[in-house]
Amino acid sequence: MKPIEAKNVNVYYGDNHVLKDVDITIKENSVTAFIGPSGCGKSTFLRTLNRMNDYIDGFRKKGKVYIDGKEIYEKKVRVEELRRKVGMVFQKPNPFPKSIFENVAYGLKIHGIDNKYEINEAVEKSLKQAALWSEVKDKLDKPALSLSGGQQQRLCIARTLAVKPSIILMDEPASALDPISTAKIEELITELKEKYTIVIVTHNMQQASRISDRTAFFYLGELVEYGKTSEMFTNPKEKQTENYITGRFG
Amino acid sequence: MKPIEAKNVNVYYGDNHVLKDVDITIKENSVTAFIGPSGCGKSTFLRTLNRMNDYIDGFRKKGKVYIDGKEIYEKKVRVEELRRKVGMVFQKPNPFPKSIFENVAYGLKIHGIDNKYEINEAVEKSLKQAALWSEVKDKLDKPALSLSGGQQQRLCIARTLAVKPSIILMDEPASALDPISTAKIEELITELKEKYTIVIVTHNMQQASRISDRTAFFYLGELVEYGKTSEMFTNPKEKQTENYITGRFG
Amino acid sequence: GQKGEQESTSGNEAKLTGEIKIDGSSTVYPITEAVAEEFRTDQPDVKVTVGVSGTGGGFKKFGRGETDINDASRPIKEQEAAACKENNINYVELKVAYDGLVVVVNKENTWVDHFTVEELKKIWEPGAQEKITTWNQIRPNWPKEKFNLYGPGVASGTYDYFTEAVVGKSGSSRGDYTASEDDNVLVQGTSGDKNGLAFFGLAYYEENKDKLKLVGIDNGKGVVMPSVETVKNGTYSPLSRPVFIYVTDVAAKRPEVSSFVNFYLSNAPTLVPDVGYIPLNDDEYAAETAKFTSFGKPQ
Amino acid sequence: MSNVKRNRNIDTAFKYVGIFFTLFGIAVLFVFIINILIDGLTRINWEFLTNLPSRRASKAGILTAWTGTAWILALTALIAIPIGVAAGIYLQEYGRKNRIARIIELNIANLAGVPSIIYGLLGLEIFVRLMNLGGSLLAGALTLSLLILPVIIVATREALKAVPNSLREASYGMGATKWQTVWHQVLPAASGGILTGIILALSRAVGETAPLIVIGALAYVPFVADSPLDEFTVLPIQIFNWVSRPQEEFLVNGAAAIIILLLITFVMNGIAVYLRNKWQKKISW
Amino acid sequence: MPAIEPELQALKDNVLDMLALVRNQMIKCKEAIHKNDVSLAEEVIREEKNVNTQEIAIDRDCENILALYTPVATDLRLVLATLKMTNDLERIGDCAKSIAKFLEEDMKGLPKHWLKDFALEDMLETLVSMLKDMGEALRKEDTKMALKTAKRDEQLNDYNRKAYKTTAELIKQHPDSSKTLLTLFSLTRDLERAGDLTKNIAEELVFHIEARVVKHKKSK
Amino acid sequence: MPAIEPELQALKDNVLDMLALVRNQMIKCKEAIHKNDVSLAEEVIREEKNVNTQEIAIDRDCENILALYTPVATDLRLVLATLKMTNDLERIGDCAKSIAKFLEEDMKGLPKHWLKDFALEDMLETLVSMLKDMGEALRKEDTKMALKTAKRDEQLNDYNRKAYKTTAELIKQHPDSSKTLLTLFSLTRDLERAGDLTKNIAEELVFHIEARVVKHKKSK
Amino acid sequence: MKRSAEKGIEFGLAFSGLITILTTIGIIWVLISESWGFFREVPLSDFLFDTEWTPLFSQKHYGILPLLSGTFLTTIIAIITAVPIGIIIAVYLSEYAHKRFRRNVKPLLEILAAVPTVVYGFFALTVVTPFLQTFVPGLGSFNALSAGLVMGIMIIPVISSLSEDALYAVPKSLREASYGMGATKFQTSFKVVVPAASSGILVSIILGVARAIGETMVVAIAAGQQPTLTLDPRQAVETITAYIVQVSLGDVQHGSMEYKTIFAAGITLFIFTFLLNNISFWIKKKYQEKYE
Ligand SMILES: Nc1ncnc2c1ncn2[C@@H]1O[C@H](COP(=O)(O)OP(=O)(O)OP(=O)(O)O)[C@@H](O)[C@H]1O
Ligand SMILES: Nc1ncnc2c1ncn2[C@@H]1O[C@H](COP(=O)(O)OP(=O)(O)OP(=O)(O)O)[C@@H](O)[C@H]1O
Ligand SMILES: [Mg+2]
Ligand SMILES: [Mg+2]
Ligand SMILES: O=P([O-])([O-])[O-]
Repeated sequence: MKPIEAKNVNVYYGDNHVLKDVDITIKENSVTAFIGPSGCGKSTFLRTLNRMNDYIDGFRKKGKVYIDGKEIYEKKVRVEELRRKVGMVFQKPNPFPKSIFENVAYGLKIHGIDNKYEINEAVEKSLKQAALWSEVKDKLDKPALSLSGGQQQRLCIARTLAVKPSIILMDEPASALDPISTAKIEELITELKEKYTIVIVTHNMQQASRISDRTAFFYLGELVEYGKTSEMFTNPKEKQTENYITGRFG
Repeated sequence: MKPIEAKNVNVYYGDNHVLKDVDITIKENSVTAFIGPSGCGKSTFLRTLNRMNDYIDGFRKKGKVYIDGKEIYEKKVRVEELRRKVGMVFQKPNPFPKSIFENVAYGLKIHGIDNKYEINEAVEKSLKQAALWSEVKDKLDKPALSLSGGQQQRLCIARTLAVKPSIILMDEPASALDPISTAKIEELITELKEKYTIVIVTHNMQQASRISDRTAFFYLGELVEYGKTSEMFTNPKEKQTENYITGRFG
Repeated sequence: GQKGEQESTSGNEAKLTGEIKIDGSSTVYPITEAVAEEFRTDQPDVKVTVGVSGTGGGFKKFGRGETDINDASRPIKEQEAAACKENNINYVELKVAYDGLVVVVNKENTWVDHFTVEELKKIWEPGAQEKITTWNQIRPNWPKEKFNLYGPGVASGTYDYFTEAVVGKSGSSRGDYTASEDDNVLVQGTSGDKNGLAFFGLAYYEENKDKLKLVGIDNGKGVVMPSVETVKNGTYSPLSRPVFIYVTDVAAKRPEVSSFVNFYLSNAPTLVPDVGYIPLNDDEYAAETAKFTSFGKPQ
Repeated sequence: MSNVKRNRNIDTAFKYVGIFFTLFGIAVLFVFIINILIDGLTRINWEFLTNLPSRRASKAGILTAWTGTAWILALTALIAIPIGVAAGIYLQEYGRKNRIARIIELNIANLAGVPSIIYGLLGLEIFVRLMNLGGSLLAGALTLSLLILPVIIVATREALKAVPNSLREASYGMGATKWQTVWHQVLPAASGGILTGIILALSRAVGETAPLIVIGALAYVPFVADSPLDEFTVLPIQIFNWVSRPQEEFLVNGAAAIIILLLITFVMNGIAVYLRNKWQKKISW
Repeated sequence: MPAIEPELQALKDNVLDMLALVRNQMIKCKEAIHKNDVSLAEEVIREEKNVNTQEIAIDRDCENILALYTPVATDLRLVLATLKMTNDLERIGDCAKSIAKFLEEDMKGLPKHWLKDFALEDMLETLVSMLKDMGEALRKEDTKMALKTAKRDEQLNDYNRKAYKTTAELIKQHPDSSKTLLTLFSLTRDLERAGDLTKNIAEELVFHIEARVVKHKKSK
Repeated sequence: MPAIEPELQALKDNVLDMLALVRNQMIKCKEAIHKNDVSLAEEVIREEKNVNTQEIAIDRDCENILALYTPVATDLRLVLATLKMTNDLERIGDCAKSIAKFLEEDMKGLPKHWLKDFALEDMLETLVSMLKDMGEALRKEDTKMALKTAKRDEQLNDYNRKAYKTTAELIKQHPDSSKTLLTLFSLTRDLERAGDLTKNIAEELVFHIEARVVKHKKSK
Repeated sequence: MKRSAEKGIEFGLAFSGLITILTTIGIIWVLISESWGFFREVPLSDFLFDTEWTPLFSQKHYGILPLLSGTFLTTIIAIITAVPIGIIIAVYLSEYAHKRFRRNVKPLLEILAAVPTVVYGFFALTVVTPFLQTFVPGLGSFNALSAGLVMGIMIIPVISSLSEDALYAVPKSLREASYGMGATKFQTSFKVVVPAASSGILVSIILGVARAIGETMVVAIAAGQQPTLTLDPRQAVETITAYIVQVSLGDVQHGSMEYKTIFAAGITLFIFTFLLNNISFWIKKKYQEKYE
């Protein structure tokens, strides 16, 4: 199965040609890391995969993006359904200013689930999956903002899991966290990949190397190299990749 | 010479005992890195060195801090003079919303220098020292905020250099930057240590290992280990340090 | 829309209900308010409301049939009458009281004892603007100091009346005087200004006697000081004016309205002085009552 | 170095200047309040609050005035809040950054600067005449609603602007629609700011006199309104009426009524301050 | 638990496996001599490939860990020690192969007592037991035991020293078989060297655990 | 320029230095034979310490670079290759020491032609020139040249093969000097092995530059 | 289904936004329809350049200049009073004062803005004017100075509160940067924080100006209602708003020429505030481009 397949994707912001002919197929139940210098289009491409760019002024796209074999930019596609299936976790932990419980339950309520029992079940399960349950089970009604940064980020992941996505996109999910929280998130990602397809943007090459199975290196809007992480970091094929990962650049 | 010497420093925020009996002597013309988990007191100790904590409610300090052999918390010490001597660079680039030139000239003007020629000279020199001159020399009157993040951070360093400090404190100066900008800042720090004593707080252990001569590991407000960086990262003396740098923690 | 209901069509003793809408002059307001208040003890179920849109504002509503009674500090004007006609509104004008205008100066002013109407005209006429500015231009033996004039706003009925009476044409006066719609403000102004000279309603003087010096008017028949008596008997002229209420024919046919108007006229002799105005003579009130009664009769 | 010393002296000097002016502001406030209290406090008692207007100052009360004010407040809130907040939401969350949005924005800024009396004239033409509401509570509330609409819209927009975009993205990212996002996340997060704005706007409405006189609010109303179509008076009109009477006792009544009006304003401002503090404390992104 | 932990564990296991493999080779050589069974020697030759493959695999693992997990301190020393150990083990494996080759080619025509004279079996016995104990020491990360085991290479040195004499005498007696004898002589040298290499492994373990470089200490 | 760059450069320089040092040892051995000068051999023995020190220093540098600079890809391979190269070089150094020791002890009493018979000087000559070319190849990072140079170890193998015959014959002729002769025999084996180690260096270079593992390829 | 609901909601919201446009149209319509008649009779040149405004007198002049000058004069005085004091208070509260002091004082000051303006009017007339008369020669009982000053006091909280918000919102990092270089609080406040918050401060000033321009009761009570073309603050003046109240609450016949003048004045005021708003809009935009 190919959960994500992009064909010849070009993205423009106004006149700014941000992604150029990106072709990529992402494997199921694996962690794929996007790396590359700032502004190379990593986030843009990630957000193209669940149409989070739709609201940005001047956004235009050419080419095709298939999720589970279906073109997601087709008219009839319901973007809300798509985003439910393709969850997203952001750079800075952004819990809703509500209780911990409400944060996780939000997605369910939004999608019309209002059976209390069902919601309780799902909240607990998601929090367990996100390895947060033991830390918060006694204070589910406390405000989410009272959690530490790392816990907040795991809460955001739990929140995403609650709506049962099959793909999770993460845009630098640990860059605002300290090393210990980062380690926890990385561990979590490694665990989650058994059930989910995970795509992660990271500025931290060590992180990419640690947690990902495959790495995609973007440069100036182009997908320069894409392959197994272990190969990429021991023997990249492209000179540009090598220069980037060894810190020789520009 | 011992540019910085702390003796038995204890710091409290209200009832919160944040630093416990910290004893450290920092060498001249070297880079000293402070590492440790979030909340262990790195920033607090750094800010104790140029009395930036003075404005924080509930801040109390015991013990002595000597800069160039003088106790800096004595009544007669002029804190403005101290801070001029002990410059500071912050986590997020924080240029003033003024022109590039004004940013660097600010410190000089503040300290009563108004000879135009002198200011021009100093601005150019500082920007050159901060390895930014070639990038900005044609647009000194452009707003500083139009620079990229990495350039902004180098501008902040230039701004600090302009008032001729002998010590530069940096609190995670590259944590908001992408790898390429980070590399530039690190290179700059390595160059600057020939003339300045540099103390840097960092969450990034690779960074500490790359650029510092000595490393201090803080944990729960205590200075657990302090020594040569190369020793610390190959053969730390304390188990806690080893656990922290190898990612085994908590 | 009038909601007046007639539960009983005959008998004075009958409990009346319904609503009477009154609007108009702020000068007349205290009188109408007093009447309405007293009327309530008689007919507690009649809702009488009184507004203060000013005579002009009141007539505008009156002319559209939005109100039953309009308080007026001057007679209706041609345009306003035309508007009433256009909307098929017939009305009756009822004089209800007199309002005296007083001319006052500062307490420290030792020289002014009285003004002749001519002198007032000389001070206030449009031509005086920027020419007549010092006391000695009025009477040579008065000091050669600049005087400061205070008066009601040019949009007020009081101002209209004063200019008409003194200068001869309504709204015709010099422009360089200080105006305020609030007579208390004028009191304040004059009492704080040694060279101040003001005119406003008698009631305001009555309340501030200790702060101001009243000036008598010589209208050719000797100096007359304004007082209830002199106004009432017409000797204090030309600076006293009648104030009115106007009632529409439609409203007058409603028992609660006719009952109210009659109550108004019959209680005016006691209530008018109570709120600081000067009542008409009893005869005059009788005449007004008669005028209203005959108006109420179907033609 | 003398330079450092000079800078320090300037610093200290400014501190005292700052304290002086701040205290000056407070002093003026106290002068007002004390002045008013001295004039009016003796007049305030239960009867004053429950009596109908009267020609006798000592018997006159403000029952109809304060109930009218309460009515107006409630109706204005009912009308202005939904419309104002909705318009704010539209402009901030839905409106694309195009010319029309800019025109609306500029238009709102302009409306905020239009003198209230002109709103009175507008209300007179539209609500009293055109819609045939007469000088009713509803007409007054509608007029005041238009008057404070710009304030509410601007406050709403500012509060919405302060909600970080990350919150919206988080919601969209979970498959929420735009309205779900606005309703469940953005609005609650901005509610403190919006409420503050609303209350400040309403407390402005409470003090308005001129536009209500223009649309025909009455001075003498001897009954408490029981429907929005009833006629009414409000505290400011009562005050305005009393202070322009010649009799000293009415001036005292006026002062007493001002105390009541100030009290209402204080309470509302207090609520606003409370909400703002709570909001600032709770939301620290 | 950091992500590197299982990787390091696997690395350790692989080294122990490789050590076991090499030891097995030596045991087979010993058995071949003991049972005079050429087929066992052939097996050893065939299996030598595995040792090499193992070495390359472990080296690759080390490289990956270094590239992907940025180990420091003890973790880093483990990887470095592993790199050296596999090198050592591979060379010990080579030694086993040399012996096996010799046995395959020459054992049949060989006077029985020659092997005895060169004490080949005893040397192998010693080496095998050293390797066994060294494996134990590695598993337990017991540096004392490792160093104690390493000391036993003296025994091998002794055997080797004796071999000079044996070789000279036998060549005198059997000048035609001088080539075979010289090969046997070489083998004892190889075995002695294998002992050295085993000692090296102990030194690497000390380096990993105690961050102490003991190598060359004695030789200075 | 990343901070690691000067470190890597220093590492390369140090390896070249170490190679030069080892080569020098070999040259001195050769000269000692050529000039019949024991003092040169003594020098070699004295200097052997330096080689060991150099090895430990470079290993430590590698460890530091790995711990402090987290090299990846080609940088990492350079460090790994360096680790192996120093190991090889140290062993080559050991070989030089063995030769020097022998010369120191036995050269005086030795019949001149024996050294000729064992072609020690020629072997040393070959090895020195191989080391020289290998140094060049390393400096230029020229893998072709390195592999070509490595091929020359065949020559050393040939000499070693001949040594069997020579040893057997000479022992027959001079049974009393059998120990000396066996030692000479061992030295040729050591030199042959030094050739192998030089070849290994070439393989490490290939690994560093081309990320290709050539080791054990041939042997499979 | 879900989609149509979304569309419906969006439409409803848009409609609410439209109401503001309708309001403006309504205002413009009322203003224009009533002032139409006025401008048919009074040539625009008279309106703009005649130096007298006496539409209620028998000798009628329709020059708006005196009203404009009155508005201008009182506003300027108010601004001159309020801006420095407001900003000083804002800086003091945001940069110097203790958190608790700030928390308590700010709402207190805001109450100043909530006091009914009638009260201010009487305050100006009965307290400020007599006080000023003791040392300002030639000061009338009604004057622009006193009204302007009191209006200034009234808008101090508008400026101080909004400016303080803007100052407070300046990131702490900027202050730390300045302190870190050895700057004093004063230097930091005025060289870094105030410039950084300048757009917010500017907005507060503009709101203050708008409030001053639109303010009615204070000027109606304390400035006198005498349209004089003067810039002498000791004189009595009349502002546009004061004139509008004067006429619309007075006894003028509706539909008459006199009545129409208030719409002519109103439209002038409207255009005035419109221009002011546009200028502030423009300034804000320019600032944003420069620093964000
Ligand atoms: N909303 C936007 N409007 C216009 N241009 C944009 C927008 N967002 C991003 N860009 C531009 O698109 C390019 C790619 O941006 P993107 O955020 O995808 O980069 P990135 O690789 O994620 O960088 P970073 O590592 O800094 O997050 C950049 O040049 C950026 O300036
Ligand atoms: N202004 C403050 N008031 C009260 N407590 C504070 C304040 N600043 C920091 N602390 C507390 O002091 C402790 C040390 O904080 P500090 O910022 O020095 O940690 P740090 O090591 O720099 O952490 P980080 O890596 O997250 O920056 C923490 O427990 C923190 O909660
Ligand atoms: Mg990005
Ligand atoms: Mg910190
Ligand atoms: O309100 P007046 O019409 O009497 O001025």
